[in-house]
Formats: sequence, C-alpha cells, structure tokens
Amino acid sequence: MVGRKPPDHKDEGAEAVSPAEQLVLVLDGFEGPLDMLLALGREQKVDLTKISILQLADQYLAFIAEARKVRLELAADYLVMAAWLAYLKSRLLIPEVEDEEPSGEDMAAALAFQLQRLEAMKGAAAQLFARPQLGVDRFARGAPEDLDILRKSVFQVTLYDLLKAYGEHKKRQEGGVLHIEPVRLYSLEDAVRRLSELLGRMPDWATLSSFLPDGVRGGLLTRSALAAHFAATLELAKAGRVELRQDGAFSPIYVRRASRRHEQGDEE
Amino acid sequence: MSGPDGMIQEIDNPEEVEQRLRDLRLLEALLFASADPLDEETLGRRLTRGADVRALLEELRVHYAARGVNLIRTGAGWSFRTAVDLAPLLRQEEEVSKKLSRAAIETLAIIAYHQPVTRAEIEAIRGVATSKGTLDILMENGWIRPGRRRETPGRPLTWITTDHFLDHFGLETLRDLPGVEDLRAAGLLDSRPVLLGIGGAGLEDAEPSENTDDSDT
Amino acid sequence: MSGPDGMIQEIDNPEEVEQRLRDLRLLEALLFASADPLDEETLGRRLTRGADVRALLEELRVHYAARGVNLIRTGAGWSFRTAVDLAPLLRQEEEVSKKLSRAAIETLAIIAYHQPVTRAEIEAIRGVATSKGTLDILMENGWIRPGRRRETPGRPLTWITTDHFLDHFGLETLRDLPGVEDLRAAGLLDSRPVLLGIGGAGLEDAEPSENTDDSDT
Repeated sequence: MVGRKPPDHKDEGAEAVSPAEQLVLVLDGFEGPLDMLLALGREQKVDLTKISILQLADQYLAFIAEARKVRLELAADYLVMAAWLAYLKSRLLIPEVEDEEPSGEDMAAALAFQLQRLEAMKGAAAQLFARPQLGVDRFARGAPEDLDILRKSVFQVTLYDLLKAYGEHKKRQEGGVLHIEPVRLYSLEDAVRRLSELLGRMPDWATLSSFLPDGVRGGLLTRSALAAHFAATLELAKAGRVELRQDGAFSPIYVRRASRRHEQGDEE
Repeated sequence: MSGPDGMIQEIDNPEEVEQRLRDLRLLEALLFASADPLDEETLGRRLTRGADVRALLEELRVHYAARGVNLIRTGAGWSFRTAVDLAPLLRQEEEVSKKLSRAAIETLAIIAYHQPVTRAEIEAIRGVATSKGTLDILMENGWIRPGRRRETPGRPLTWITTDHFLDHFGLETLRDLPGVEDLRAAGLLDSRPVLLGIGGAGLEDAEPSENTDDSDT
Repeated sequence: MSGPDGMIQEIDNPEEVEQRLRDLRLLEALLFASADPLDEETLGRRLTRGADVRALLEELRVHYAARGVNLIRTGAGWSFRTAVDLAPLLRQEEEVSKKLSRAAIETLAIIAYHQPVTRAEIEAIRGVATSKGTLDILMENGWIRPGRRRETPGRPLTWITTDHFLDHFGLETLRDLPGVEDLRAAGLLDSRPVLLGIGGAGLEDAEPSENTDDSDT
C-alpha cells in the first residue's frame, strides 16, 4: 500500500504547486462536500429537480481524483462523500437486485432532495439578509431615554450572560486540570525501523520524501515524520548502512543503501 | 381639541376624549423613548385603566405610516423605526456590521426556517459539522436562543430565533419570513437527515450531543 | 408636469411638493436615529440641495408641538425629546438598572446548573468564598430561594432557582438549560489550553481554516 513512485521524480512539490494551489483555492470556497456538490450541480444548468446525479457523481469523483493526484490533503468528509458517490454510481449502473437496501434511484432522489434543500436555505439566507436590517437600513431611537419601562427586575442579565458565565467558570475549572491532548508525532524509532525495511527494496538514489509514509501529508504529523526520517537517515548513515546526498541547500535529500555492505548494524 | 366644541359627532364625553388623547401621547412617548420594542402588556400598564391599547397603537401606526419614522410591530412588541424607503439616504457610510461568515448566515437561515432545530439537523442540512463560534456569534447577536430539548434519545437541545431576530429583520411574525410558505409547500422544510454518508455529524441525530462535541476538541 | 388636478392653490409644482415631503421625512428619520442633537448645517447637507432647513424644522416643530414627542432646539442643535409634561407619567419607578456583578452571575449559573446546592458547595465549586450579599441580591431579585435542608451533619440549607428565574431567562423548564457539551459546541466553553498550537492531529495547515473547523473529526 506504500505506492512509492519510481525514484528521481521531482515530486517535492516544486512544480506541482500551481494545480494544487488552484484546487485549494477552489476547496476554500466550499462549506463541505455537500456544498461543493451543489456548486457542481449548478454547473449542469438545469433545474435541481432534473439534475443528473450520475453526471454529478462523475464530476465530483473527477475532482477528488484530481485533488489526490496533486497530493492535496482532503478532509475526511470529502473522501467519505467520494466513497458514497462511487457506491451510488455502482448502484445506479448495475441492474437493481431485490434486497432490503434502498434502490439506487431512491438514493439518488434523496441526494437530489438534499441538494434542493441546501439550495433553498442558501436562497432563504440571501433573501433574509437582503431585507432592511436594523442598524444598517432601519434605525432605532438613537438617544433612548431611560424610562425603566421594561425592567421588572432591575438587573439586566440575559440568558447569554448566564450561559457565558457558566462557560467561563467551567473553562477555568478545566483549566485547573490541564488536559494535554496526546501529540501524535512520528517517532525516530519508527522511522529507523521503517527505513531499514524499505532500504532493501531501494536499488538506487531515492529522495528522502519518497520514504515518507503515505496518507499523512500536510500538518504536524508530516513535519514530524519528515524530521524523524531525516534523523533516521543520519543515524543509519552513521551506522554505515546508508549514504546521503544533497545537491545544494534546500534541495531534496537523496538516500541509498550503502555500497560497502557490512551489515553489522548497531554500533552506535 | 378637548372641551365641548359642540360640533361633529361626539359620542365620547369630553373627559374621555381628553383621556384618550393623553393615552395616545403617552404611548408615543413611551415607544419613542425606548430603543427596544415594547409589548402591549407593558404599554397597557402605563395607560389609563381599561384603555384599548391595540386600538390606540393602530391609530398611531396609521398616523406615522407616511412619515419618516414608522410605528411597526415585530414579534410581541411595537417600536418606532426609521422608514425603510429612506434607507439609502440614512445608511451609514462605514459598513458597521461586522461581516458574518457564510456558515453563520446559512445557519441562521436554517434555524429561522426549520425551528426548533437541533444542531445535528442543522449539520445534516448543511452537510458539514458546525464549527465552534457559529452558534456563539448568532447568540451573541441576540438572534437565537436555546429552545426546548427534543424528546428523543439523547434529548438534544433545539435552537430557535428570538424576538430580537424579528426586530432586526423587520418581521412581524415568523410567517413573514421570505418565501416560507413556498418552501413549506415544496417540502423543503423537512429537517430530517436523508442520507447516510452525508454530513457525518448529521447522522448522530439520535445520539446525545456529547458525542459530536467531544470529538470536536 | 404630472396631471393638472386643476384645483386648490398650487404654488408649488408637484415635483417640489414631493421633494419637500421627502426632506421632511428625512429630517424626521435623521433626528430620530441620531444619538446627539444635530445642527442645521449637518442636517442641511443630507437634504435636497437648497432646501430651507430652518423652515422645514419649524414645520416639524409645530407638527410635534402637541404630541407626546416634541422637536426641541438646544444649544447644540435639534432633537426629539419626550414631552416634558409627560415626565411624571413616564418615570414611575425611579430605578436605575444596574449591572449584576460577575460573581453574582456566576453564582446564579452554578445554582441553576447544580441545584439543589449548599453555599459550601457553591464555594467549593467556585473556589472562592461567597460574599453574603451575593445570595441576598439573587434572592431579592426572585431568582433563587432556599430549598430543602441537606440531611448531612449541620443540615445545611440548599439553594434552588425559582419560577421567576425561568421566566426571566425565557426558559420553560430547567431541563432546557443547555448542557455543558451544548455550551462547548456553541463555542461558549472553549477549554482547549492555549498552548495547543501543536497537538490534535487535525491541525493540517494545508487546509482552509473553515474546513478544518468544520471537519475537525
């Protein structure tokens, strides 16, 4: 499942940025997969009630495939949606069998309904905010005279104040017992073990980054994985098990198995 | 004004006329003085005993209908507000209102149209988890508040809009929400989650909200 | 221009009449919405070019003279004020609304969430001593009342909230108070320690921020 690329690919993102960036830009505009589906659906330029779910699924899957090609980190729900759509597609394409599962058509109809409902709410939101708003288009008395008309109780405390106070109290309380979330980092030991395993299968120079575990791209975990693997190569080079090469500052680091093979490992 | 001018139909005796006039002026002053809407009960307590608050308010409303300041009704309360058609002339130059996020705007619309609605339902409709701070902002603006708990497993909290929401958007009642009847007729105000696989959190409708929340951190 | 209605004295042409009416309405709205008195120069800048501000203001003043709200001129400018003769009727109870202290709000919240709760327990929860006045204030306002005595040594008094508490905060039952997890979800209780720039595998920096929030596992 490692799926390493053949070595010597300039995959360190130097060139590949622009499509990735584009995709990031696109993704940035969406409030989740359903929102994105809706936007794709609108491109079909048909009434949402007549939308082709099959076509929509294809568009979405193509987008996801593209995103993965440029190694774009996708939030889990985008992938869940992709899996679901792929399943839906298969249900739509394969003749229906009698079982208790909802039919492909039912599922497609349900999705279409969800898109319509989301669209309706977006429309409603737009209409709502197009209304003249207090303090923007319509104004209340600018200099209210304090007449104590409303105050049955003298103190002005709203439910919000009350909840906020309790929230802050709880926060302080929890602050007393500091819960530190476990930090998920890639350990040096793991990296050494992993590299040792992989080295045997690596005939020639390969970039360090191609050794990184799949599926942890982006974020702290990746950075720690990179750091751990780098440290591991130093460790292994010291042990005489690998050779390292770097052509210039900041350029990719290459690794290969040491040519003189005295595999007596741990001398540390 | 007061006094027996001895003409035209006076069913009322002079004293009543005077009282009515005083009540009208008092209503005007009360409503004018307050920045927030006042309900009929509160107003009634300040008037002559037995005064027909509603009728007096109607009279004022008609009087002010054509003027630069109108008497309008939102939710349970009445308030003076500048006339809507003057908005372009009054609008402040600086965009005062801090920009609300798209998530917040959509969430507010969903709460307004689907209320009472649980967070899980909101998430099912939007297809994404509600980020922290979204409901917070809406509540801080005084537009939403917690409603009753839903009597389903987990007893999730529901959210509803406030009277201030109506006031802010100049709505008399929730029935005046733009397009609400059409949406209802089209069946689009059904807030149940429809599909598995969409809007992860939306599926946990039946579950105690604790679960979704905890995973948030 | 428009129709020759052929009656009554029209010195003004219809367009002028309309303009004048609009200026009057605009004046009304401006004066109503302004927090401070406005001077004629400021007002003039908002009206139709060449409008006679003084004359228009005079007209408004006369119109409002007999009403519950008067247009008055003070040193700095013009403003609407409630009619002086109504003052005694307007201020019935001369109570100034005060802000409730933070300690009091917090104590009230703790009683609401933990009731029935003894004073010692409140102090244990808050971690500070409760001043005598705090509970008094809450009780005077009718938000809390003594509940049953706890059947433990010393039989301490417990405190519970009242129906008026529910009323004041617009709650139907105590069960409608949002739970701690609801608060957390709404963003009112973001208890993540500050040092968490690290940690939580969900912090992908490549992600659009909106998404990370939403999808935060």
